[in-house]
This record gives sequence, C-alpha cells and structure tokens, in this order.
Amino acid sequence: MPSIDDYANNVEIQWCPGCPNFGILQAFKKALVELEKTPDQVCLISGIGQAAKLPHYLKCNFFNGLHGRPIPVALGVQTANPDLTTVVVTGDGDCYGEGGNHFIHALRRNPDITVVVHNNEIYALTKGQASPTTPQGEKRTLQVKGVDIEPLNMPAIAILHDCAFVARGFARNIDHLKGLLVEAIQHPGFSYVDVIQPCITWGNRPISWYEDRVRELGEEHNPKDKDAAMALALGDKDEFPIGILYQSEPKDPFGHRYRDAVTDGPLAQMPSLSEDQLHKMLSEFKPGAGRFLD
Amino acid sequence: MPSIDDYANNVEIQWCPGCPNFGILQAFKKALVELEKTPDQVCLISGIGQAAKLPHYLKCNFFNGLHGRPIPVALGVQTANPDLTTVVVTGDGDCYGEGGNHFIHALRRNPDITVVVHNNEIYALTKGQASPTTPQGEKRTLQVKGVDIEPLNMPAIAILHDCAFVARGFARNIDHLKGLLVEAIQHPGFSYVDVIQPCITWGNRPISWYEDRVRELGEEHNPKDKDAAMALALGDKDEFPIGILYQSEPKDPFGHRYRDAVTDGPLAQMPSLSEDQLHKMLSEFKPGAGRFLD
Amino acid sequence: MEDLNVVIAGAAGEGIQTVGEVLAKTLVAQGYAVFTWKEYESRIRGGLNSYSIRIGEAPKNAPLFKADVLLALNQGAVEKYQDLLKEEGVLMAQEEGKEGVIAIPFEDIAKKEVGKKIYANTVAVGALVGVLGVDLETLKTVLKQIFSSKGEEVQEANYQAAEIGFERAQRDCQDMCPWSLPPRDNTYFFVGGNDAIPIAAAYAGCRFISAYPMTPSTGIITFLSKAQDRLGVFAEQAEDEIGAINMALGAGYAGARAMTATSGGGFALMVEGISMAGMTETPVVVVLAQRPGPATGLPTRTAQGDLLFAINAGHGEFLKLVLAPYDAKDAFQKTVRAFNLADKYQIPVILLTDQLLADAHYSYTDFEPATSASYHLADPSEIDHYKRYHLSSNGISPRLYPGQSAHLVCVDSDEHDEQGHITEDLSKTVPAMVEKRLTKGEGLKNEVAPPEEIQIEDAEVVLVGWGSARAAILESIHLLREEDVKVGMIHFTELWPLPDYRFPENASLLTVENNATAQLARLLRSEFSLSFKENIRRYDGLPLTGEYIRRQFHAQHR
Amino acid sequence: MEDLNVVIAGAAGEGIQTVGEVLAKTLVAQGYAVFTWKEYESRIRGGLNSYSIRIGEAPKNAPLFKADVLLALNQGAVEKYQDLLKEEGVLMAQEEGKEGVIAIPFEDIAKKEVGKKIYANTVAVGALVGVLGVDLETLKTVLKQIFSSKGEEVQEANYQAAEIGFERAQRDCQDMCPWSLPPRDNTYFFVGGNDAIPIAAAYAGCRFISAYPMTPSTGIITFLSKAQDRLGVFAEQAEDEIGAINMALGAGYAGARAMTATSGGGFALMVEGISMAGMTETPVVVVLAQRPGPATGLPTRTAQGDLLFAINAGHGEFLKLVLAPYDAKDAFQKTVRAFNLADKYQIPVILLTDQLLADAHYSYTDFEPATSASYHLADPSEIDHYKRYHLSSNGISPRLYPGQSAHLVCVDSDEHDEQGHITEDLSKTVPAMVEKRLTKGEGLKNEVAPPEEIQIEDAEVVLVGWGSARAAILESIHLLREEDVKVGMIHFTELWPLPDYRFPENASLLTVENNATAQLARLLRSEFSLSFKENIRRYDGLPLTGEYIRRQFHAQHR
Ligand SMILES: Cc1ncc(C[n+]2csc(CCOP(=O)(O)OP(=O)(O)O)c2C)c(N)n1
Ligand SMILES: Cc1ncc(C[n+]2csc(CCOP(=O)(O)OP(=O)(O)O)c2C)c(N)n1
Ligand code: SF4
Ligand code: SF4
Ligand SMILES: [Mg+2]
Ligand SMILES: [Mg+2]
Repeated sequence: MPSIDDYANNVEIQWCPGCPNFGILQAFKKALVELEKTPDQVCLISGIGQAAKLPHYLKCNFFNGLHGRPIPVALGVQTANPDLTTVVVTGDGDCYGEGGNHFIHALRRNPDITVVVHNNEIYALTKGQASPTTPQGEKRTLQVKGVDIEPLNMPAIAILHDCAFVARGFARNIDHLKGLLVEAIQHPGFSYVDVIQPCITWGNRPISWYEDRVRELGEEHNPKDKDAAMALALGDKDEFPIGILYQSEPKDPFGHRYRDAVTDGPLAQMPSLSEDQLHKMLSEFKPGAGRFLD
Repeated sequence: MPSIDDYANNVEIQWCPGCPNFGILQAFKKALVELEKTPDQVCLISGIGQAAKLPHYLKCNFFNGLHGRPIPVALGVQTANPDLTTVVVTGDGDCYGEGGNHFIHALRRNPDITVVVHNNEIYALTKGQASPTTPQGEKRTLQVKGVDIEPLNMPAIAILHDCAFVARGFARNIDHLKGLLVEAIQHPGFSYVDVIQPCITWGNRPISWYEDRVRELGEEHNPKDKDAAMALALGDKDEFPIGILYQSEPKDPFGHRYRDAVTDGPLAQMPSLSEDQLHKMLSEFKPGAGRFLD
Repeated sequence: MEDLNVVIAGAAGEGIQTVGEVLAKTLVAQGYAVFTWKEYESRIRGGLNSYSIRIGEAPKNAPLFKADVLLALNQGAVEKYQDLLKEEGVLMAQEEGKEGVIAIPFEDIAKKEVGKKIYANTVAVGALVGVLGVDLETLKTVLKQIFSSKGEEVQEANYQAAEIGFERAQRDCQDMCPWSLPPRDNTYFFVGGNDAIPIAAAYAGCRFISAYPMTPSTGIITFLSKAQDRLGVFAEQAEDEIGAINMALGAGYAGARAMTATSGGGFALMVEGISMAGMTETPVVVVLAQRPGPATGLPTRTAQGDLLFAINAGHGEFLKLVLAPYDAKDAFQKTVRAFNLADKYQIPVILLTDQLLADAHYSYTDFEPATSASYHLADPSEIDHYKRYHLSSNGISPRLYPGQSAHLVCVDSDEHDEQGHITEDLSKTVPAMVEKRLTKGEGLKNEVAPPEEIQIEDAEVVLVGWGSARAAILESIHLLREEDVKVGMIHFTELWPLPDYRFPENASLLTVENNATAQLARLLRSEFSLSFKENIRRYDGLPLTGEYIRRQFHAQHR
Repeated sequence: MEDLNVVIAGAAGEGIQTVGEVLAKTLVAQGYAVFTWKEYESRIRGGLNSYSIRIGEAPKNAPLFKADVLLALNQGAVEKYQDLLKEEGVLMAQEEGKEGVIAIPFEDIAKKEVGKKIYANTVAVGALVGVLGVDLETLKTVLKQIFSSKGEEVQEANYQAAEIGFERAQRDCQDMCPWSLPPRDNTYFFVGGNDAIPIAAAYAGCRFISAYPMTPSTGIITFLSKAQDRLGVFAEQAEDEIGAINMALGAGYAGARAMTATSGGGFALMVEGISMAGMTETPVVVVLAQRPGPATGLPTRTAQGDLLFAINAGHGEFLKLVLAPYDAKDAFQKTVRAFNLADKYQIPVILLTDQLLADAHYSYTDFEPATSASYHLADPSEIDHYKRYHLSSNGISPRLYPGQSAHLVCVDSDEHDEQGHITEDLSKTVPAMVEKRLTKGEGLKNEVAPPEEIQIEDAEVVLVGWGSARAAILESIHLLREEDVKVGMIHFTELWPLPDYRFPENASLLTVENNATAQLARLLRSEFSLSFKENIRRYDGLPLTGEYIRRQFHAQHR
C-alpha cells in the first residue's frame, strides 16, 4: 500500500514559496495514495509553464513535453499503454491557449485520461501576461490597460460536449481537491478538473479574495443534470462553486474498437508481423490474387 | 450600383458540377450586390479546401492562405484596413479541425469580420476523410467502420461565448442564405454563418435528404433569446433549422481602444515616426532623463 | 521488346484511375513488368489528368512521357496530351476524329450494349487490351478478382463490356496497332510506394500512426486504418499535424513504435515536435511526402524541394536521420531501417518521399525484406538504478517505457539531468547532455550507407542524385552512353548524417534534382570539398525522366 | 582605467535586477560606459541568478565573467559565484563572513533604520556606490527620476537608504576598495537589445505586431504594447505562434508593415507561415531570439543554435533574408533594414538575436539611425491592369494593398498565375513563377553587406563569427594580439543570402560560435570553398567572452 512518502522525491521545487500550486501537489499525492496507485502505475504528462513543472515534484513516470501539447502526448501514451493511469497536468495558457485545439478535440474522443488545469488566469512562467481565462478588465504585463477581450469558458464547452467528468477545484482546499482527483481518475473516459490556483506573484488579487468566493457544492447539485451543470459553469464570474459539475452518461472510451479487435494490453508487448504474414500479404500484390485490402 | 456581373470573373470553377458550393457562391454575389459593395471594398480570406477556393470565383480582393489559418489572416487584414469588408470563407476541416484554436479565440476578440463555413461534414478536397462535424457512425475514407468520435458543435460554442451573430444556412436555399450573409456582414463584430453544404461526391447522403430536414426559422424564434438559440444549436442532429440563431447584445469590437487612441483608418496611411519623435524617445535612454516608458 | 508506354488521359472522375489500374493489373497478370505513375490536378471532378503505364519485359520502374498509345477520355485530353504521342503512336478517343484515331464510344456502348454507363470503363480497358494484343482471358481473370464480390450479374456485364471493347478495338486497329503482348512466364510483384511504406511499418513493428490528411501522404494512414484489424496498427486521424506528431511521440515514449506521415506544410507544423523528439530522445518515424512548395504550392504534383528543410528541421541542435528511398521496394527496406535506427539511436527519422514515389506502382521480381525488426528497448531486470538519460560513452542511454517495470521513466523537453529532471547546472550537466545527444551521431554516421555507384570507373561526368530520381538518372545514363557520352551515377538515399565518402577525383560532377536550387549540391558542398558544374533541375511539378535529363544535359553541357 | 566588473547575485525575486539597473544608470549618469548582461534560471522566485555590470571609460559592450566586486544577496550566491572574484576583488554580503568580506545587512538596515524592508535594495545600491567611489549625489539624481512619481515620502526614504548604505560601505571599505569613479563628461546612450528593436520597428513604420510570449523575445511586444498610444503600433497577444504569424501576414497583405517575435519552439511553429510569406510574397519581419534548444531547452539562457534552421526554414524553395545584429545599436539599424528589404523584395526577413543581445544593455556615444524607412508599395494610379504577380525581369511585382484603389489584390498560397489565381499550367506559368521568386534573390544578394574585417591584413588565424558574438571576439583578438598571436576577425551579420566575398587565402580560418556544431562553418563551406580548423564553440547556455575564446584558442591550437 503506497504512502505519501512513496511519492516524495528530493527535487527542489521551483515554485514561489506559498504558491497554491503546492496545494495541488499535495492533493495529487493524497489522491494517488487513496487510489492505492504505486508510482510506476502513474504517468503524468505536462506541457510548459509553472503548472507543468508539477510532474518533477512527484515521484512517478512523466513526460514533460512542449508548451501546449500535453494532451496529444497523453493520447499517445494512453493508447500505447492503457494500463497506466495517465494524467495531464497543465496550465490555463498551456491547455486553453497554445493547446486549445487539442483540448476541444480530446473532448470528442473521450480518452480515458484525466486533465488537471492549474487555472491561475495568467501566464505565470513568462511573467504575467493575460491567459485565455483572465477576466476582462484585469491588468497584465502585456495588457497594461486591462484585458480587452472575453475569457474562454472551457468547462462550459466541455459540458456542452458531454465530457465524461467535469469538476472545479480550489488549490487551497486540498482535501476537497484530493476527493475530486480521486473521482476524476477513477471515472472512465475523459475527466477534466479545472483548479482555481491564484498566482500570488503576478496576480492582482490575494488568495483570500478567492477563498471568500469559493463555495463547495453539496447534495443540492446533481452532476447528471446538464442544465444545472451548465448554469454553474456559466455563473457569476466572481463566484467559484467547486465540486463535480458534470458527469455524462457512460460512453465508449477512445480506441474501444481497437481494444476489442486487436489487443487491450500495452502495444509494446504485441508480437510483430511474422515473415509468414508478411509473405501472405505481399503475395496479394501479385496478379491473380487480388489486393488484400480492397 | 454594383450588379451580379461585376462580381463575375472568368476563372474556371473547379468544383464538381452540381455541388451545393455553387449555391453559396451565388448567395455571396447576391448579398454583395444587395449590400452595394463594389469588388474593391470586399476582401475574402480563405484557407485550403474545396470551400476555400470560393474567393477565386468571385471578383474581389482575396487572400487564399494556408489550410486552417484564414481567421488570423482576417484579423490582421481587418485591423490593418478596417474600411474593408472582410469575410472568411472556410470549410469544416479548415475552420474546426486545423483551425479550431483560432476560431475559439476569435470568439473572444469579437473582430468585425464575417466567417462563413461551408460545412459538408467531410474533408472533400483530400478525398473524403471525416471532419470535426461528421456525425458519429458515418463512414468516411479513413473511417471505414464509421466515425467513432463525437462531432464538435461550434455554433453552440459560439453562442456560449456570446458571439455577436450566429446563423445557419443551407447552400441550396440561395435567397435565404443571401439574406443571412447580408445580415451577417452588416452586423458589427464577429458574425458566423455555418452553411450546410452536402458533398455530392464523397458524402453518403443525397441532397434531398438534407432538403427534407431543413426548416427555415420564422418569427417564433427570437435570436436575442440565448437559451432558445442554444436549444436550436444543440437540437436533433438530423434536423436543420436555418436562420439567425443568435445575436448578442452590442459589444466593443476588437481593437476599439486603438481605434479611439491612434487612428481609425488604414494603418498603411499613418505617417511613420518622425526623426524628432525618434530623438526625443532616444534621449530618454540617457541618464538624467529617465526611461520614457517606465 | 522495347518498352511500351500507354497514357490514359481525361478529367478527374471520368475513370482514368480505374481504367489504368485494371489495365496495369492485366498486364502484370500477362507476365509483364509494369510501371505506372500519374499526374493530376488538385480537384475532384474535371481538369485534365493522366495515368501512364510503362510496359516491358524487365522492370525499369521509371516514368516515360512519350506515348505509344494515348487513350483520351475527352476532347480536352486529346488537345492537351496529343503531343505526347510518338509518330507511330495510336490515339484512342470516344468520338470520331482525325485520320488514324481509333474511335470507340465507350459510354454509348456501355449504355446501349451492356445496359449501364458505369461499364464504360471496362469497355475502355477491353479496347486497350485489344489494341495492345493482350489476351482477353487475362483481363477477365483480373475482372473476376475485382468484381467477384459484387455478384454474378455485375461480373458478367463486365465480361461483356470487356469483350465488346476488345472486339471493337481489334476491328478498328487494322494495321495501326503492331503490338502483341503474349503471355509470359513472369509473376512480378506490383506495389505502390504508399503501399510499401505501411506494410513495411507493420512488419517493422509499428503499432501506432497518427496523421492529418495531406496529399500525397494520405495513402499511408488510409492503408493502415483499413488494415487495422489485420495489421494491428492503431491509426488515428489527428485534429492537426501538431497533434499528430505529439500523439506519435506519446506512443513512442510509452514503448510503441510510432509514426506519422505528412507533406510540406504539415511537416512544417511538426518541426517543433521533431525537435522535442531530439531532446527527449524519443524514437519516431516521420514520412515527409514531398510536393512542390512553398506554402500550399501544387498539392498533387511532385518535387524534391524539402531536402535541406528536412535536414535542418527543428530548433536547437540534435541528431536526426534522413532517408530518401528511391522506389517502393527501397521504401520498404528504408521504412524497416527507419524504425530500427529510430529505436537504436532514440531519434527522429525522416523518410523523404515524394508524389512520384507515393503514387507510382512498381514491378519487382522479388520482394524480400532485407532486414527485419530489431528492437532496442532495455531489459529492466538488468538495471538497478534506472536513469533515463544515463551518460554512456556512445551517448545511448537505456530506454524503458513507463509501466514496463517498477523503474520510472522520466522524460523532459527542458534540458535535463540523467534522471530526466530540469537542470540549470551549466557547468557540468548541460554541456554533457549536449555532447551525449551529438555523440550518438558518431555511431549513426558509421551505419549510414554510402551512395550507390554506377559506371563511375570510366565516367567523365558523374550525375549525382538522390531519392526517387534514381530510375530516371539510370535511364539517362543508358541513353547518354548510347551516344557515347561517358556518364556515371552516384546516388544517395541516406542523406543525413552523410557517410564518409570519397568522390571520384577526375570526373566532373553535377547533381540531378527535382527542385530549383540544387539542394543536394549545396549539401554536398558543405560536407565534402566539391564543386559542381551546372546542375540539372526540374521544377515544374513533373517527375524527372531519362529523356528529360538527356536533353538538359546536352543543352547545358555542350 | 581598466574596465571594472560588478556582479550582483542572488535569488529571483530578491531584487538583483532592481539593484543592478539603478547602479547601472547611476554609473551612466556619472559619465561611464556601462554594459550589463544577466544570466538567470527559468523560475520566478529562488534559484541563483546574476546581473553583471561592466564599467569603463569607453564602450566595450562585451560580457566579462571575472568580478572586481561581487554583491551576493544570499549565502547560496556566495557559494555559487565567489569563484568569479578576482584575487583583489571584494565580496559584499548581508551576513558577516570571512575575512575581507564587506558585510552589510541590507534588510536589517532597511527595516530598522529606514522603516521598511523594501528599501533594502536601495541600501544595497548605496553601498555599491560607496564601494566603487561614485558620487552619492549621482545616485540621488537617478533615484529622484525613478521615484518622483511615488511621492515625497518614498523619495526621501530612498535617499536615506542610499546614504546609509553609502556610509556603511565607505566605513567598512577601509583600504579594500581602491576604486574611485569621479564624474566624467560623457553622456552615453544606454539601450537594451529588446528596447532597440521595437523602437526601430516603430521608426521603420511598423504598424502591427502579434506575438505569443516566449523568453527571451517577449520584451519586444511588451515594449510596443506599453507604448501603443505613443508609437502607434497595434500590438496583439496571439493565441499561439501560428496565429501570430498569420495575423502579421494578414496585416502585411493589407499594407501595414508587420512583425512578430518569438524564440526557437515558437519559431518552429511559424515556419509554415514563413513559407507562405515566400509564396504569397508578403513582407514580414520575424524576430527569432535564440535560446538553447532543442525543444524547451534552457528557456532563459543564450545560444546561437538556430542559424541553419532559420536559413532553411519553411518547406519549398523561396527567398528569405536572415540578419543577425551584433548589439543594440546594430539591432536598431538591422531592424530598419529588415522592414525596408522585406518591403522591397516582398519576402520574409528573419532577425536572429539571442538572449544575450535581448537582455543586455549597451552604451553608445551616439545613436543615430543610419537609414530611415523607405517604402516600396506601388502607385495604383500608374497601373492600368493590375496583376499582383506580374512577371517582371527582376522578379519584383508591383505590390498594392486591398482597398488602396479600385485595383484588386489577389494573393494565393497555391502556385498561381500573374493574377493570383490557382494555376495548374505546368508548362509555362509554374516554372516562370518559381524563377520569378528566386530571381529576386539576385537583386537581394547584391544588397547584402559583406562581412566586417578586423586586422586581417597580417593575421595568421582569422576568427570568423556572426551576430552577438562580435564584441567577445573583438576582445579576444585584443587579448591574443597582446600575446603576440596574429589573429584577425571576419564577422557576418547578414547571413542569407550570403554576399559575394573572398576570404583571405593565407590565414587559417576557424569559426567562433555560441553553439555545438559550428553552424556558420557548415554554412560557409557550402557557399565558399573553405576549410576550417577546429572551431571554437560554447554550448553551456552562457555567452562567449573574450577570455573564453582566448583560453579555447590556446587549448585547441597550440
Ligand atoms: C511554443 C512555445 N511558445 C511559448 C512558450 C513560452 N511559454 C512558456 S510557459 C508559457 C505560459 C504558461 O502559462 P500557463 O500554462 O498558464 O502556466 P503557468 O506558468 O501560469 O502555470 C509560455 C507562453 C514556449 N515554451 N513554447
Ligand atoms: C497544413 C496542411 N495540412 C493538410 C492539408 C491538406 N488539406 C487540404 S484541404 C484539407 C481538408 C479540407 O477540408 P474542409 O476544410 O472541410 O474543405 P472541403 O474540401 O471539405 O470544402 C486538407 C486536410 C494542407 N493543405 N495543409
Ligand atoms: S509565479 Fe505565480 S503560479 Fe508561478 S509559482 Fe509563483 S505564485 Fe505560483
Ligand atoms: S468534392 Fe464535394 S464539396 Fe468538393 S466540389 Fe465536389 S461535391 Fe462539392
Ligand atoms: Mg497559468
Ligand atoms: Mg469540408
């Protein structure tokens, strides 16, 4: 049975002291312990940004890839080795800006992965530019008169497309967030957790401002109720209901046909085409046999 | 006063005979005539695909750019010359596949352009692969067992983000489509028209199948009613209500601050920085003067 | 016999492709070596396209332009292509035309005599078979294979259509058609470039392909997705090329041999991913099927215009391998080699093909793989403390995949330490990692094949080429030698890193390339101390041929 | 006087940057030529970074590592950086340390004696000014400029903090600090690389920038967006780099001079757009601020690793211009030149900078632009029948913008005819258009500046360099000449197309580059018949210095 310590590594954490990212890291560790996953069963995929550094601080397999591109990498990983618990750790810039196209198309595919977005409404690692979730009017280093365009509402887009699991967490409510991560990882298909993670260095508002506005969803909300979920996602921009917003009806995960027809194990373990198979196939490229595929 | 003939050029049209794209072309010409635009006032921007060839068949300014990238090009054009009527002509692959990220971020900016998507639910020019709007289960040249993932609902995403103008047309209802184009082009801010355009070469269904399912929206639908608009966008996949789905409350168009502060004409006509201005600025890089920007 | 060339021309959608394919298969079934290639416009219906079939006793596998027989499916095709006809060549058309035209109204015949317009194609093939003096029975065998699943009735109608076409042709041929192609005892393999690559990939153990459609590369993923259950390769159409390469890298990291395929513009979008493959040391095979650029260019035409772009693709400095196969069989071998070397050196491998190679079909006496898959994953049980980027002397670190064992596989696109963690240690780790990645190149350089040498011993001029141009250059050497011009050939199919090689010192050199700037010459100048005479280039979107090279050679080097 | 070098080191967020900037400005105000550069980790707080200030009577504008004074803001900084101290150098720290350390508890003093911790930085600058023997009054003038908008109280507190620091330093210095920097009568311009480029762009008539943040390029769009109303450049943060370049191309097509700026990975994403600029003949300026790759690499470090990638960027064959300025002033000139030549030849121009140049600040006696904007749009009234791609003899067609007149401007990323419509005419139009686009290169090649030659007359060895390495190479020549080694320099800042140029024949050549594979050497070998001795390379993420080159020279060439 793994313990929190099994997930510790002695890599120096490069986040600012006091950053809510620490809370997310902690929630991750707790969730993996609760799920009884060992580090080798877990694979974290990230892009580039402060958020995307998280995999370095938690002992497990990881692929820290390009800015904006963790989701397609995760799709490849999950397809190649479905036995892994594949989790994407990403930022609002990484996932909704540079990587926006991959996200909306991942929604269509319903791969069995979990995407956790550290949503700090800013590009933190590059020193404070606006991100796709920065509220209108807020000042950023490149938007000195305030952001003039509207934010993107990815949770609403996800609910609209019947994303298997949509939740919102708060980086400072560690146990609550841990609960969400446990459920998200357990949930089959595409699970998506947008985590409010104030940036205390570049952001304009103290953590307390967020704390005052965060509200845990209770029994009154039924995640199967799409309209209610959508209402929460579209609600007042200065209120942060946290919890599971939406859960779709069960649906086929990405690649299920291949899994049924070919293999449901790691692709690396499949035998390759035999000489026999090859020759049989090639002989069909001879007149008299007919093309094997037509 | 321009006439249809002013928009004719003698370029050979490369679409299949009978393709509904011809209807869209016709509707475009009629709309521009009705709007009393002369060819030099109009600039069409497209990507690559069958749809994206349209600008070649209509006498006007055009930029036929890269697959998936017409929207950012149009943003640049409209910013540099706000006097032009800038219209993007694109396909479902161009706009929702390769170019998906640009579309969702254009929604945030509300530029004063019109985007017309020839939605044939297929990649036609590359010979029949699935597009992001191909319904689940339909067979395509690369999806021989039927498309296994869910379509993207971009009109719903647009409504969700309070897109200024969202409409759906049908390529064979030319006059109705013309009306939509007229309204879309006149409407300030980001106007978006998704046009049902069956592909008679690669598609699986005859035009009549679509004709039977198209229904013109009447007075009963109020485009200011966001919920109703969303319901239409989310409605039965085999029904095609056409007309204006949604119109948002008026809002600031992209670049309005710059227009107010600097110029509202074509950027090419601005005088460049004088030697004087330059020297003044450079002198601020001398000690004793203080940096001019800090 | 001298090789014959049959050109079928017409609009897209008129059936050129079908007619051509059925005829080609019939000829192969008759025992001949057939090479087909096509040139077509970027549209779905209309325009003017052609499908050329070269017929010989032994495989030449090189395109010809001049036609012995031209079948023009419409009047526009007559006008555009009739200049291709040799003096003694035969024009076949639907409508009565000039003197010496064999006029067979395929559509009319199909409608009136067979019952449906769709049989017009078979009437046409029948007529071609008649004109060429091929056995009608052979055509019927091929038709049977193709239509057996469509039921008795369709099959019979096709037989009938073929017969009518055959007879009409024989009747009208009189003494215009001197050809006779009696059955021969050969059974050639008849394989397309875009068939060879996916089959080879599956044979090499490829388990994952993600790609975004782009001519002329689309055939590769199409083949694999149709054959998914049989070949077991997971095939996914990506939302864009960036997604495609990143999915492939994810799969590669997770232990599956993975690939993607694209053309110029799509490849351009992938170069950041290729750089990441270099940094993370993740194997991946990228097929770059070239077409003329820049930008969208000529989507359905051929070119060798991306050589230097491919070699220099990606920011930063890292090892990659660039292979440019010359035909379908070579593409098979190089594809297997690509996967093996990608795996061994943990690098991106670029397979440079082009529209010619992608769309052409080649004949071969045999089609034996020269190599099979060799795997280079490490054995986790032999490792105590696993470090993904262990600094070994040859630069290659043991590669495991996540979930393979209890060892954790940590991979980073930032500069990293041996464990795969971000490093800022500029004094030691950073230069060591840079050197590690480049050191692998020393091993790779020794594995790269030297160029092929043909008749260079006595050559006064050596034509230096690469990739798909080989057969045309070979043919030009044959033609020039017949004119007593002493030419030889040096041909590269492994282009980066370049092998150690000594060019002949007494011959003058020029490159022959399907591009405008003679990129191979530029490349070779940077690696060897060479100078080139005026190079032969072709940049109109059409493939090089022996005859084109011969003519250019004389025009430039008299 | 000999140049002095002051290094301020500590964690990100500790105020190194502020202390360094205030000190640098004070020194410039005092009349000295100052060069600053920084090296820092890719994180927002913590880690160990440094800011170096080179002080001299005349501008050298080259980085030094060895420090006369090291101000270490924490104990880690002492450990990491103390090796940089010269033997007679002075270490300043917060805590009492070893013998010979000037210990000034800045934070304590700020808190206790000034009232707030935030004044610690000013205490530190005061101390540095004291150690260096600079006038306290000069510092006060600078502080006044900086804090005048913050109100009397803050200003006074800063004066007080500066005084305390100054006095403490003077008291503790005793005879450890031999320096005295009395006021001089110079008023140098003090400009950063990432300041010069945006100002030059605005001066050159740039009206549009779209970019996606990426270190070390972000400063350019940040500058322009802050100065939007004053400089009138429309600045937009794009959703990604593909959007950025396509927006810029749209603006360029519509007549606005337009640019974008990025670094390696972002540039990789832009290469398809660069190819489109080539095909559509749309002018655009792309700043590629290099950092070490591949992939994410070392985001905040410096390198010259993308030269060949930049030159070969984009699929297909088309003309581009690659300029690599060597310092802020040269960046100013080259930026103006980039816009003018992009406009004249209707091509993409790549401005290759790097983190050193982007982040460094340089001193200049004068800062006069050598060129101003020259515009090349055609006059619509002089044209009857407008053809965007008119086939002219020099390859340049008249460029209008849409809406400028009744002439329609039709532009296509497919291969096109003179009107801008898609063409499939392979026999004439296609080769003519390919040639047209390449022909422009002949004119451009004649405009490209030859490399700069320094002391090559008697040189036995010539160091060949490019871009930002110039000052370091110059300094190394000085150092080597002092040792009687006869070295000279040939320096390229215009790298593609390469100008006609004759290298000296009797000297041996080697390149000096901030990369691992000596890319300039490879480039020059492909264009000139040259061979190189073992090149000097640096690839640890730090900039070249004169001393580094000198040492490497001796190690490699004894
Ligand atoms: C292709 C590319 N473009 C830009 C960058 C620079 N970059 C690094 S992190 C980042 C923004 C990160 O924002 P976000 O994902 O929100 O992460 P945060 O730092 O806020 O946690 C950017 C733009 C990059 N590394 N690669
Ligand atoms: C970067 C890039 N990738 C792929 C292509 C190939 N391509 C051309 S058109 C097209 C699909 C077009 O689909 P759509 O936009 O729906 O247009 P349609 O042909 O259906 O009208 C593709 C994938 C390309 N030209 N460029
Ligand atoms: S910059 Fe912001 S997001 Fe990044 S570590 Fe610091 S507080 Fe956290
Ligand atoms: S392929 Fe389809 S979309 Fe394209 S022109 Fe033909 S019918 Fe129209
Ligand atoms: Mg963020
Ligand atoms: Mg389509």
